[in-house]
Amino acid sequence: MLVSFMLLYQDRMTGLVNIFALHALVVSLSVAWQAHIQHAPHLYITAAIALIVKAIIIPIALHRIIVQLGIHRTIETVVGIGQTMLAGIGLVALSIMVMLPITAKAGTLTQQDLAFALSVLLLGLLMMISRRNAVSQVIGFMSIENGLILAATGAKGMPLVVEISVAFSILIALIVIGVFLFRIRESFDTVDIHAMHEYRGEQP
Amino acid sequence: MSDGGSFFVGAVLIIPAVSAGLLAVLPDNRATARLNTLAAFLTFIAATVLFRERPTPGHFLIVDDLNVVFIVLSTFVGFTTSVFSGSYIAHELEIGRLTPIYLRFYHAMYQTLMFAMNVALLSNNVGLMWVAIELATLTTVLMVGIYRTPAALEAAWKYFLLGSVGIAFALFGTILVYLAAHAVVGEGLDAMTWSVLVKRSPEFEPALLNLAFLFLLLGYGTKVGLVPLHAWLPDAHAEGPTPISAVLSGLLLNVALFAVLRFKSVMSANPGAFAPGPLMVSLGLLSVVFASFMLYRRHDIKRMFGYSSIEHMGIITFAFGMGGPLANFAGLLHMTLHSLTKSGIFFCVGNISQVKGTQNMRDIRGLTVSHPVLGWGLVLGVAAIAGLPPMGIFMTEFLIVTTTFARSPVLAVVLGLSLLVAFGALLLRLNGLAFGDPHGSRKPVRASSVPMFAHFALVIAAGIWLPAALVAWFEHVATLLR
Amino acid sequence: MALALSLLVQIGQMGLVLALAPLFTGYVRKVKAHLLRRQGPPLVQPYRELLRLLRKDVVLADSASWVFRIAPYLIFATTWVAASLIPTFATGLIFSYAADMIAIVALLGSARFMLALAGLDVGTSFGGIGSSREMLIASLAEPAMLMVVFTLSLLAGSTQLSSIAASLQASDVGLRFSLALALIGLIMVAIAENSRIPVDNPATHLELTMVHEAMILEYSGRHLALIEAATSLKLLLYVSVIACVFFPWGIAVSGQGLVAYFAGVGVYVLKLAAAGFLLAVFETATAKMRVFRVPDFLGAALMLGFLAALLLFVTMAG
Amino acid sequence: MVYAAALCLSGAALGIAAASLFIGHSLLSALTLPVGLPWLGAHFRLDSLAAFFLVVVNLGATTASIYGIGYGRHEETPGRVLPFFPAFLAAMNLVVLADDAFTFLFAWEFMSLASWALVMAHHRRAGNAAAGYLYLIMASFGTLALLFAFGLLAGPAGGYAFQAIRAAPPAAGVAAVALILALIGAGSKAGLVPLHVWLPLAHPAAPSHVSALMSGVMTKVAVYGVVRIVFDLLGVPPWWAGALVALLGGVSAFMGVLHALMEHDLKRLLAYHTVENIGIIFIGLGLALAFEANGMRAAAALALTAALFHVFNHSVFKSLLFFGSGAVLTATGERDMEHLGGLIHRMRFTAFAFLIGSAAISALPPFNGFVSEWLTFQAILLSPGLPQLLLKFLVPAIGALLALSAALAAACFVKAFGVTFLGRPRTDAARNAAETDRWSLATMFILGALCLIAGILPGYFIDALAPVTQVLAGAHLPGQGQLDWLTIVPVAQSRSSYNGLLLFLMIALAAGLGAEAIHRWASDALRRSAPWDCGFPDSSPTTQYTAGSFSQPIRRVFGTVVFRAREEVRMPPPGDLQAAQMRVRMRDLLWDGLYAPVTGLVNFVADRLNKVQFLSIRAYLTLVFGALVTLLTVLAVWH
Repeated sequence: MLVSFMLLYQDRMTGLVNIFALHALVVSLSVAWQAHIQHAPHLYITAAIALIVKAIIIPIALHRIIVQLGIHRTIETVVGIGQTMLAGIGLVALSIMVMLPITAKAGTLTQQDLAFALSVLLLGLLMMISRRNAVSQVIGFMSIENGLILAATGAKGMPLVVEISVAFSILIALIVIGVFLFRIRESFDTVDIHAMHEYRGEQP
Repeated sequence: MSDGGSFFVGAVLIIPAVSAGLLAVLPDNRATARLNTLAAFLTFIAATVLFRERPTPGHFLIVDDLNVVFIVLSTFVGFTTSVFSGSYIAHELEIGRLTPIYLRFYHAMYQTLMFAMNVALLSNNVGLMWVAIELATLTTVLMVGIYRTPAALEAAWKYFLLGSVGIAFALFGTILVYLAAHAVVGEGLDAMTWSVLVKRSPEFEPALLNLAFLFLLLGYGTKVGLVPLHAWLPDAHAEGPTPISAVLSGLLLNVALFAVLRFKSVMSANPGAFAPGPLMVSLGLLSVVFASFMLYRRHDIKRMFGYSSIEHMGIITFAFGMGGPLANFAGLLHMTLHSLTKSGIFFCVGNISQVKGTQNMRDIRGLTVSHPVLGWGLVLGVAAIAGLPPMGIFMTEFLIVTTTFARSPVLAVVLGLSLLVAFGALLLRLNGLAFGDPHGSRKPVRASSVPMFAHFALVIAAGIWLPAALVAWFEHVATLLR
Repeated sequence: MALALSLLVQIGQMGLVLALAPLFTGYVRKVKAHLLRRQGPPLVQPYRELLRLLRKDVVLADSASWVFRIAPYLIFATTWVAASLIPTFATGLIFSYAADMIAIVALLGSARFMLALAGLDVGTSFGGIGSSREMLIASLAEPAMLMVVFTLSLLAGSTQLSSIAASLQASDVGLRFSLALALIGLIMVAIAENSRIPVDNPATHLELTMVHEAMILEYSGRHLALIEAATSLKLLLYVSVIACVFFPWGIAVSGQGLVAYFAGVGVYVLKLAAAGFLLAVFETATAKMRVFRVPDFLGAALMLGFLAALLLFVTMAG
Repeated sequence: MVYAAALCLSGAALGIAAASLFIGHSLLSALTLPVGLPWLGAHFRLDSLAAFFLVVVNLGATTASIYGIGYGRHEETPGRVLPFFPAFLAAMNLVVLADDAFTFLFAWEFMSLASWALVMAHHRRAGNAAAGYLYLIMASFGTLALLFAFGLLAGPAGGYAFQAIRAAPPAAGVAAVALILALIGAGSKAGLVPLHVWLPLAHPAAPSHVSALMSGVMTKVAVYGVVRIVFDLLGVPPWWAGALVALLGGVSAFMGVLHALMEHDLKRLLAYHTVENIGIIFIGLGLALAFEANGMRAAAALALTAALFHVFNHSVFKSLLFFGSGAVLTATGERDMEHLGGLIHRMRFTAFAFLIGSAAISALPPFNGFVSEWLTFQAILLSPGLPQLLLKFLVPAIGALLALSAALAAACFVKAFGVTFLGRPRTDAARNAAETDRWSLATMFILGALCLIAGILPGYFIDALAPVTQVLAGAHLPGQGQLDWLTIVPVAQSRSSYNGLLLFLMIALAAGLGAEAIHRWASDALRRSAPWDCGFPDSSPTTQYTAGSFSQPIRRVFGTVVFRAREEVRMPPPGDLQAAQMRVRMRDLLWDGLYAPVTGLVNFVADRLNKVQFLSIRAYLTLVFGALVTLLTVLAVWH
């Protein structure tokens, strides 16, 4: 979760990607930890997937894309870092508040995990809306997925379906995003989403 | 009989999958169009059989009263749309908006979409359903962006981002549901199986269910196109190929709503959890009001009907939110009729925009003079979508408004007035489009108008006479949804 | 036998009004002349005029249609019928139930309808002026008249002139405020309807002021004679309505025998004389008003009638 | 030929309806078809009320079909008329026959749709599309109101069958709301002020025989809706309902005729008169409600008879007049009276029929219009018996309005007939007009004869209405048919009586006498010459009085207040030869006050919301995010 705060804090593209790699690493570690205490071997696979895909492949791919697009400049955030941080803290508080009443049956561990997962998810979303750059939005989306993984592994003995789906979704997501970035670049030579708005369907 | 049923279930799923693969590799585009139609037709046949043959529900697949209607409906619309898209796409090739390679891609994606939706409808497993819906989303994203114009890309990108956020929410909700279930049911697949979930839901932890439903409603609601999650829908309808707009409005929205319904039944089975009704009612009403006002300033004909889809999804959500046998019945019927009508309208609109070479309503005038078939088709469609008799939507809106007014007048008045506002906008446009002195190109229509009129004929028939079997079916489901 | 007798009485009534009408007109003229220190035409002058007109032949405008030609007959007939349905000297005539007061008003309305059409028929500007102003006057006078009818019928519990006269004769009603209002209103209406001063001047052809004369400008010969007869009938009609409703004394009740009838006739003639005198005095005393002041005049009449009716409505118990 | 088929069918329906009306007990007591709402089915029932309105509907339908056989030949786009004409007729019949809420509204809205299609038949003429738009919107608005009303009456369980609604009469408050909703819904279709604005635009836009149907028949179907709901389904009404209905009626009558006077488009003038006559009908209905609420059954029966009889009469002469205007339209291609004139010389038969219609609608004896208005007056004169003070004040005012509008109607039709048919032709179109075809003439003469018959033999018609009032008001007028000389005596011989037959005979006799005497003793020589016109030289037809100048005095008296009519005259300086100009500006305060704000509001909101279409993706994501956060907070607080 701290890492995702770091994500919010980070304002350099390359740095952002690296932090994201770190983020993914942390997630995979926690998943592995879950696997250990739940004695659920298949979770190791998940951890592995997370590690390989998110912590290694995607960051590299993103680096390549960044280099391709030649955007090393700092990301102009929409709202200042400070407010973003505050909002993030508020979100965490909210997620914990929401999760509080669910102590009854599910184990406390799960509860904390869920709280974390939810807050990571919200932070990712916050990041998506507080950045104006396609790549950073992609990263925000990724961190949302991380939060999901956290939640999924937090859930005891959830069948493999979910991991498959998660991984699968992320793969597809990456492909599509790649395709899009590629196309977007051939359409306009920037991935700045603002550039698209002249092309809106109907201007009044 | 069960194995026979499962055979047909298999058919419903496998035919699209296989044909998707085939279509991806086959080069000749004439043949592929035909193959596409054929596959859709076979799927439809197989689906109709499911009315009789029911397989025993497994862990992954199930055929019950609720989804069989949707299966048949979606396969039917899929079939008619494929018929329409044959001629439509051919024309697109001629004018060079599409290249053969993209065409191949298009057909493959079409069948993949069919496959995904059928899986989503048939799945007895929340996870599987989620996967299927995501698959459907991604395929439609690719199809929306297929023209590669900046506008199309932008629409697709918007669709993709919002869609995947929604999907993420939905997944989170699904996990929460599992968490709620596995404490009771125990670990393993059972905790994700519909039939089990509905049965055991009274024992679930209410708080978890609440949270879960919230995420699921937002997640799948994005797909349904409920305000304020709707932003992707109008542009996706406007920029994608018209058959895809038809499928989107006619089917994908339904599928997403179907998912919401499933969870609603789980939800309302649990006494501790809050009633999902008010939430759905408010979202639905918001969508209706918003969309009906948004209709006024539209110039792109397809985008306008996209907004009208938002409006009608709002109506349906509203109806299900109100609950009660009559409202549920009306909701189901409205869902069916709306997908028939709206896809029919999109067939018509597709032909119009091809004939006129534009989607801008300012440049389309006097269709009933220049192209009587299209013009009167459009008049019929708008009358149907606006809920004028003898078209069936009149019946559903009659039921919804009257029952609601008896229960909570304010809601009914808001709903009714915004329906009137929406009708005002549609009729205003229709006056310009269909009547007055013709304007623009008068080249004859080549695409067949059979699918369009087939849909409208069905809608009219439904308005006048509903087969007793279907009614019994709907009523059963309506009570089942409670 | 009784039927035959009452039929006879009815016919006598018709003959009477037809005979008296021109005489009454002549009488009014005579009195006016005297008031103006003039000799004035003899009483029978109107008869002479009628006969002269009847002997002359008709000059018909080229653009006139059949409406123009049948209008005089219809106007004459409706007015005559309306006049003959009013209990002048006896109530409860055999046909009196054929039309109550509302119907009589409407009958006069039909006559006016035809007259206005005739005015428009030839297609001259004067005819247009005439009919337009006539319909304006009528559109206010008729409601006023109906309001008066309301008042009377509420008092008498009937719209039937005979019953009204009878019940007012029985005079259990006494003198009522609303009755007075109704009387004034009715008189104003009568003046307007008969195009007398101050609303209109029957003796002028000064185009800007004339209403009635403008409509019949194109008429000549027998047509004109019929219309003149109808006009005088109408005047007589209104006067006798006022007489029989507000001064119902001495009206014979049907079946009282010939003596009573003749007495009734005598009283009736006396009433006419008095009324004609008053009318003449009034006309010589006042001046013609502008056409666009007429609405105010008639609006006042309408208000009076409405007030009278309203008073009754409110005061009468269920 | 479509019209022939329509003719046969509607004629048959007419026969059936008339039969079941006169036999008294209905031929089709109850019929349920397995269509419409699945578990309900479509209920149909033909009671005396339905039978009466069925007679009205199918009389109009039959005549319109005959007329259409001739008139249809002049139709430039028959393809846009023929398919919808039978549908329209069928829909109107279904509305009258329906016996459950769904079937009723289904047919009701279908009627609107079909007639809208017919209004749009000449969609290329300027303004017609707008007229159709306004029409369908207002119609749907009315249907919406009726939806609410029936929603209230049926309850959440959905007891839509009229039988069920009758079985469980609603509580007083519910009934009041339902009554107002029904008034809005059906009133907007009938053209009741202030919901009338669509009517004078839509009715003239349709082909003339359809205009006749819409004005003469469809509005009656709307009246049927009111009667059915208010008298039949709602149980005993509150007395203020009577006041409300009667007041609306009076205002409609007055406003309608004033609008008509200001109008010089022939068909639109007729349409405004529809508003007027609907007002008269509603006055009768309102009085009936008031009487019924106070238990004065006989009086209620009288008022109801007056209203229903006027329904019949208006459908007859309004159809006649629209047919006449259609004949003029086909002969000259003109609807504007200012371009007509002198048609009586070229189209004498049409002119004759139109004259009869004008006399009838102006409530002149011995025609039918007078009888029903006379009955209404009689009902008004019974109303001092009403205990409520408000009614005591209101009813005479309404009576005054009624009298006023009757007189103004006469003025208006002097204008309509005089300017259109009399005088000298103002344009070549009018100069070269030719008499219309036989079918049309036949139709017009049939209707004209009906006007006269219903005027001189009203007793039979009133007796035919007895079962209807018996059902609705629980009483009926004493039988009239067997009274000597066919007098009609609504209450008592001493109170009031009217005998159209006798009047007619006496007038005929008197006229005959006069003519005979003149023929016998006076000269019947006749010379043609130029009009004298006070010795002015023969001037051009343009110097005739026009419709505008005819109604100028009345406009000055009433219009300045009601329409804010302003005249401005620009006189050229003396010696200057250019023509003086006069312009009249009128504003419809109702439109400005009621409709303009609504449209303005809708546009305003649409503009504001439209900005949402043009946000950036991030903004949309923010929307989603906001929705999520709000819901989460709600949830958190909810615990």
